[in-house]
Amino acid sequence: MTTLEDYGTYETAWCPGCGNFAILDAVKSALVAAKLSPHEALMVSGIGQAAKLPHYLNCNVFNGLHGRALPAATGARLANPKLHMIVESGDGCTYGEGGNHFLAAIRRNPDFTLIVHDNQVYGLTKGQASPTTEEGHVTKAQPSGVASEPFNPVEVAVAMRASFVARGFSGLPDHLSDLIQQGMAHKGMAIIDVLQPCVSFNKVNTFAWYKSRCTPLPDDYDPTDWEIALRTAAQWGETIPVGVLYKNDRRTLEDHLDMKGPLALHKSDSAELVSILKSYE
Amino acid sequence: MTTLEDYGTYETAWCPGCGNFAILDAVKSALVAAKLSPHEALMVSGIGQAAKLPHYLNCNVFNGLHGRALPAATGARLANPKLHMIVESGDGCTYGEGGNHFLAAIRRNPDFTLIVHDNQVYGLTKGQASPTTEEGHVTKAQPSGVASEPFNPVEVAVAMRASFVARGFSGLPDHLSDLIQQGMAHKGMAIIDVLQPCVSFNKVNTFAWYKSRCTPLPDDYDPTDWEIALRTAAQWGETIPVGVLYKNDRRTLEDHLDMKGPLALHKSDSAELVSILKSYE
Amino acid sequence: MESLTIVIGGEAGQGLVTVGQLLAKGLVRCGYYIVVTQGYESRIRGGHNTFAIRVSADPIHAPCEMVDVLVALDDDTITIDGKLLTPNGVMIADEKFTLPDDLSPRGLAVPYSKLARGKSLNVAAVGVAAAILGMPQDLLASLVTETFADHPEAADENASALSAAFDWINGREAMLPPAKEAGKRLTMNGTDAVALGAMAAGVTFCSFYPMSPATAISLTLAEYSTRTGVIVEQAEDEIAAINMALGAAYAGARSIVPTSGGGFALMSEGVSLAGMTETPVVIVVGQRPGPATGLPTRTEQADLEFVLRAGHGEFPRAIFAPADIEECFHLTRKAFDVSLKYQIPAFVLIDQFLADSYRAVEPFAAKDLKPVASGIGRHTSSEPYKRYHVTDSGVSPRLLPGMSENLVVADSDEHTEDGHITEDLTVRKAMVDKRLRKLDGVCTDVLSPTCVGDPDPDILFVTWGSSRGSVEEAAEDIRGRGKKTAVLSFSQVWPLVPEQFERHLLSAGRTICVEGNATGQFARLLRAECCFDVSDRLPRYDGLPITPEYVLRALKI
Amino acid sequence: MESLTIVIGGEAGQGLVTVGQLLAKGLVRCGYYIVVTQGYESRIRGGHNTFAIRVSADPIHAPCEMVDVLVALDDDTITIDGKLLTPNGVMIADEKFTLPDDLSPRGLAVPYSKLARGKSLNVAAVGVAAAILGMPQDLLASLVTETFADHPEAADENASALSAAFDWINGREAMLPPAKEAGKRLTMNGTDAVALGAMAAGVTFCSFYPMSPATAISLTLAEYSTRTGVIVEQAEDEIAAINMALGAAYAGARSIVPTSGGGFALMSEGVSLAGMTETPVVIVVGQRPGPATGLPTRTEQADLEFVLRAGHGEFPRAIFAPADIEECFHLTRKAFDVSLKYQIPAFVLIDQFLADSYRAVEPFAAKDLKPVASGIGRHTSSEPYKRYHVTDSGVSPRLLPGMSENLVVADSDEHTEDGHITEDLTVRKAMVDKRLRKLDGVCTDVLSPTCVGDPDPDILFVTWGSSRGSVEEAAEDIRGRGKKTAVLSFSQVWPLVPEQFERHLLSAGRTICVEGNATGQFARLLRAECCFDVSDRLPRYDGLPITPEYVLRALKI
Ligand SMILES: Cc1ncc(C[n+]2csc(CCOP(=O)(O)OP(=O)(O)O)c2C)c(N)n1
Ligand SMILES: Cc1ncc(C[n+]2csc(CCOP(=O)(O)OP(=O)(O)O)c2C)c(N)n1
Ligand code: SF4
Ligand code: SF4
Ligand SMILES: [Mg+2]
Ligand SMILES: [Mg+2]
Repeated sequence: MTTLEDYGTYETAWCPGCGNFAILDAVKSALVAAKLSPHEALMVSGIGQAAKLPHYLNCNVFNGLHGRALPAATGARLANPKLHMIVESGDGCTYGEGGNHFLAAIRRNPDFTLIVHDNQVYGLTKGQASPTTEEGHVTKAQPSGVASEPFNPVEVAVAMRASFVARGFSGLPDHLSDLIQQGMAHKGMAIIDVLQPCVSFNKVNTFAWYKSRCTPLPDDYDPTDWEIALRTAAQWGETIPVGVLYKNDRRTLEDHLDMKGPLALHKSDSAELVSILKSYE
Repeated sequence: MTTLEDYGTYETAWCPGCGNFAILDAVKSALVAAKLSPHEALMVSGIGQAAKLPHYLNCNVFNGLHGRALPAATGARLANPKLHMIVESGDGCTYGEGGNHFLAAIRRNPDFTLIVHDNQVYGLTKGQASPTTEEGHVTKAQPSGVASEPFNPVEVAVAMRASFVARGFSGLPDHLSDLIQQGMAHKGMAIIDVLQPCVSFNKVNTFAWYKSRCTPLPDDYDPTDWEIALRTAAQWGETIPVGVLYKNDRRTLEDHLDMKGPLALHKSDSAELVSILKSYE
Repeated sequence: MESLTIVIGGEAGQGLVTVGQLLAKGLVRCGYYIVVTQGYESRIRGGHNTFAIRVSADPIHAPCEMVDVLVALDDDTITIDGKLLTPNGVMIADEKFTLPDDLSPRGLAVPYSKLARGKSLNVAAVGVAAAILGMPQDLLASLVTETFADHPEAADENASALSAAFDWINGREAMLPPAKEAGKRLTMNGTDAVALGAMAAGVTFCSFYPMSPATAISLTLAEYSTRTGVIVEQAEDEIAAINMALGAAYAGARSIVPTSGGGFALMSEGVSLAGMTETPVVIVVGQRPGPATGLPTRTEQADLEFVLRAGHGEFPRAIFAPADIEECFHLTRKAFDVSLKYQIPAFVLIDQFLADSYRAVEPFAAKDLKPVASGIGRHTSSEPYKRYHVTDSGVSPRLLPGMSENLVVADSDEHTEDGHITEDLTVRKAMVDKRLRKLDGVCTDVLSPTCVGDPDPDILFVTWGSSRGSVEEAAEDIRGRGKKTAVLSFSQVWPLVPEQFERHLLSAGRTICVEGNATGQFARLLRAECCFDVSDRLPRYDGLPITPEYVLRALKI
Repeated sequence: MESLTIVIGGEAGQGLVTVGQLLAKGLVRCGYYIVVTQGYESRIRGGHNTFAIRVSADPIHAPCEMVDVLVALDDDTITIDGKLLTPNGVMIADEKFTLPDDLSPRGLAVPYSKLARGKSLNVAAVGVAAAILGMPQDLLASLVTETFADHPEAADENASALSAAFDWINGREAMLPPAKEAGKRLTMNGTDAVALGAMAAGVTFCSFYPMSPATAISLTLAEYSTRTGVIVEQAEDEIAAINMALGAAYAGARSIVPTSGGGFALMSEGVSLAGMTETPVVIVVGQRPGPATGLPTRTEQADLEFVLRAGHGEFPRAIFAPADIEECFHLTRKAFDVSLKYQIPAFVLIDQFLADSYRAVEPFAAKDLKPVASGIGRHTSSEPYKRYHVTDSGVSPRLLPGMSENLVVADSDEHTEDGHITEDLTVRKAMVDKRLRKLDGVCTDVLSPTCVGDPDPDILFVTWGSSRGSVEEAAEDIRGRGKKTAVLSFSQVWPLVPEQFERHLLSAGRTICVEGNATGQFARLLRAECCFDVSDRLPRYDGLPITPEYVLRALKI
């Protein structure tokens, strides 16, 4: 049996009070709940404070480039469909530098879980606006306030009919762990945008700010109704709904490719090559 | 007075029968209708068959890199808010290589018109799938059919509350020219996705295919109703609505920055520099 | 050696390549050697395209600029390529075109409307050319049947056009000398050979974004994907392509990423990631003239220095530059080998000329090729596995995630031996040293440049990649005129091991570096690596391949 | 020259930089010279950070590894940096920490809880240090008032902490000799100076994506944007940043793009676009150790070759590598000048050490600086304007779109003189030649390397960029021991003009290239450009800057 201890405890480079700690705990408890041993799990991340998470638990890790967690994860997924994969990164990494991959991954629908630590700010580089930072928010890089409208990732994901779209909050750890478990159990890409206070750089969207707004969806919420899901995903104000906003059972990338197992075990067949070469005669 | 002749006539590198010709005509007639002289207009494009368009009329041109028309255009916009700008490129260029810029440009809302020649295929590189190619479509690069779900640009644009979202068809040239005129008159980014047959590489979405489906929106359609717009933008089947799907009057990037005129005319003030340097004493 | 050049010219969209391939394959099946040069524009229809086949009964390795048989499918071809017709050359054109007056009796005005129906005009043109060359009709007939096997109607039309063409020519003396042996060779171009070389190396993953002239490599891999099991994924952009390839390689795939200069530029950061995470990957760069979009369908050898230095920071890499189609196959395979053995990015640098150049290729003994080593180790010690264990060779035992109980941690930050992010500067230095130490191993594996020709030559030509054939032919020509010449030719351009070739440089009277770029990139690399300054440079950068004639003209010979 | 080094050590988030800047500025105002070295980790809180100020009454240009005054804000500092304390060095720490036994009487256990309230502990620590250094209390008091002007409460707390600290020390002999003249110098670091240099050049557009250590350049430009009129736009990624900058420059802006290696990698294609469209742009690359994410907050000089070769195809560029803060200012300004004059991309290559290194800087005569030329021409002829008119110099008259009736057509494809896409291969060659010809002009404008020291030296050190100060100090030290030394130092690293410096290389007994990378990139460049092979290399690549001690240790002196 897998226990929390199997996933270890590490010193982190995060600030005391940061929402990342709760996300780490939720991830670990979800892995344990899924009865996965560390070596069965692969975590892929980009660069940022959030993206350091995979270093703080026992598992396989591919900690790649800023913004590029999703393509690296897609490659790993295609190379070994047996791995249980979680992709972990920040809002800047995933929706800023990595925006194009976010769109492409939704369209491909690979079978992994994407957890975005959405602190509405670039944490590691000290507080510049991220795509989810609210309009008018003042930072050193945006001294007259952010000029762009914020990106609502769950709304775009629902609009694109991503196969699983959820929003969580690091201040609701059990709820979050449950979302991650559901995401991991889901066949296809599960997107979980996790609202997370950054105590060092986001003085607007604080723990209290999120806490007073984040409201779990009612039990009778139907995540399969696209129109309702879209309206719910668009909500961002005094109430911010958290929970599984939308899901469907689209084909996965793996289904399409009819994948058989790890590519590393693939035996290349020299007879096949000989016959292919013949067609060049 | 500006006439069509001012915009000239050039030999093109397009295939006979291609939808690009009609788009070129519509652009020229819209420029004439807007009473713009060639030197007042700047066309920015990326790389692809569509992106060659700016070479085929008299105007200022910045023909940049594949996928990068939007950032180059945003830069030019910020450098000279007096220019009347059209950004022109293909579906691959704009939604594939340039996907991240598409998202960012919608959020910024610069005041220019984006015309995407959407032939649902990579034309210039000989027929590979583009983001808008339909699932299952077979090409040499996708011999088992496209695995991803297609990207619906107008749906995403509406979901993100882009300030002007339209769909046109090269086979409805007057309608298209009118859309472009409306787009140019609109304050903010006007997105016009133009369905365009590619006679050489798209044997599915042919002229006849589009012709039988593309249906102008009814006169009483209200493009300011977001929910209706979203539902309309999502339509893609026996009927494909064309027209201005959605618009709003969000602030533009230029408003935000309170721009005064061409940066080239900006006189740098050495007294200001002296005083800034003083703060380092 | 005696040779003839057949040029088929016309507009894009006229089916030039199909008939060119047909003729090329026919010639190879007859037992001839060929070198194809394709010239085309960045458009799908119209413009002026050429498919040139140089053919000889003896081995040849270079294109030739003159035209002996011109198959003109449009008027432009008559005016443009007609100028290059040799005194005994023949021009074949539709009788409805006007052939130049001074051409008779070497102009053949063909009544295509009588010989061919529908779209078979092109095949009739091939038939006329084949007939005057002296190729056997039945060999061509069966090739036509094969080629159009999926379109029975077209096949019939084409078959009858072919025989009508042969009948129309009937009785003319063959222009080609007989081939020396029955043809057992393969007909393929550079992109085919790269793709096949990758298959021979056991490639299992290819991610790409379309870009001329590299796209065809991915398309060929895709064509055979169900048979070989390789996954071919078109990425949303080149950044995704390289990062997918690395993610896949980390998880156990053998990854290849074909692209061209502009696409490669977007991969620079990914190359650096491969260096840092020590993830094997093969990147094929199909060079075309730059900067920026440049001339998308033409050829150049100007991305050498960029490929060599691409990526921030320092890490080892290997760069192969195949000189011909055989090398496209073998060196792509070797690139996998080196990449997997040393856990580094390895590059195959080709160019549009080579990519598109069909040749007659000795069959590869596919069955006898030793399988490329996986580079995957085992972990037997009771200590926890460390992905970046510091070893003497710099190569750390590589395991795959999920394939054992061991955890595999790869990190783009500077990291400890177990792969975790570190700020320890002593570890940093040890890791830099470890990574760079791998270059020593790579050096022991370096392919020696070839040096052919006279010892102690008056002129030593130095060249690399696809220019070798032309330079060797030019050197032979000059030798024929009484000057001692030799050619030193590099098919692996990084790392360079001076001991392998310095003596050749030093023993030459004059050294001339011939390369397809303007600034002399390889000449500069030679200076940097062995402080040797060539006496002269002979650059080409107008978008066309280096030819023997080009070299001779430049030397005023 | 005599100097002292004060190190403030503690965790990230403890406000180290604020007090470090305070002390640094105070020292400069007193009339001292300083060299700051910042060491920090890639995290926001915790870890071990240092802010080291070397100070002297005479000009200094290099950091020093030993510590004379250690202000320990945490326990780690006592153990880690305490080791570097000189025999007469003083350690200042909270009395609640345990100072090492062997330290007395050089350990000052400060009762901070009595001296300071709230967050003013740091200022008390500065006060203690300032007092034992012998700095005037009133100068520091007014500095504290200025620094916390926006937070009156904090200002009060800090003011009283400062005076309590001075009182507590009261009467101790000053460690610093008196300054030689009243301080009129500015206190700024490399990123400040680059931003100010850009302002002096009339920068109007900056697009960037945050990346250490370059971010601060954009933040400084943003801070003053309403006063200078520069538009500062945070882009969605680095590709957008460079393409925005080019679009803006095409339309008449003076564009700057600050980034670091990994971000720059993503700009390679854009660099090539700048080359092809002949669009001026200044790119600042703040180097840090790679490959990939590497050590994000440390220093290195390992992106030289990458920056030099980045981008596919061939086109001219200029690369500046400022050696100090003054040069950060002047060479950024010059980069604009060269870029606008020749319509090429120009680079400013700095590194984390220099970016973060505060120094005392002679005030720039901002009023007297000649304005940087716009490079915008006029079109008077009646012929239609041609953006890429072929000229002898290669520089074509540049106009701006929309600013006249002339049409300005810029194209990433190979193009005709009027900017339109072409497939004409003769035009291609003419355009390559035209673009490359511009390098001749750039060469006439190249900044000569400096050579200081003895003529015909026994040892000639060769170095570039930010390492100059340390190498010159080490050379001077060696000279003091009776060996003839000199230092040849490059602040423009491309293009190189051998006539400017070859004689120095040839006149030296031994040449040692000192640079902050592992493989010897500048040494290789010297071989490539003038076939000169340095006798020895002295590399550093552990993330720390080259120091005089490092050089002396390596030479076993
Ligand atoms: C190509 C590239 N550009 C920029 C950076 C610098 N960088 C590192 S982390 C980061 C922002 C991280 O923000 P986010 O993803 O929101 O993560 P957070 O730190 O907020 O958790 C940036 C811009 C980088 N490492 N690589
Ligand atoms: C960085 C880069 N990658 C790839 C290419 C090759 N390329 C040129 S055009 C094109 C596709 C164009 O498709 P689209 O934008 O839909 O335009 P169309 O030709 O269909 O009008 C590609 C992939 C390129 N020029 N640059
Ligand atoms: S900077 Fe913000 S996100 Fe990063 S660790 Fe600190 S509190 Fe968390
Ligand atoms: S390839 Fe398609 S899109 Fe391009 S010109 Fe031809 S028909 Fe038009
Ligand atoms: Mg964030
Ligand atoms: Mg298209």
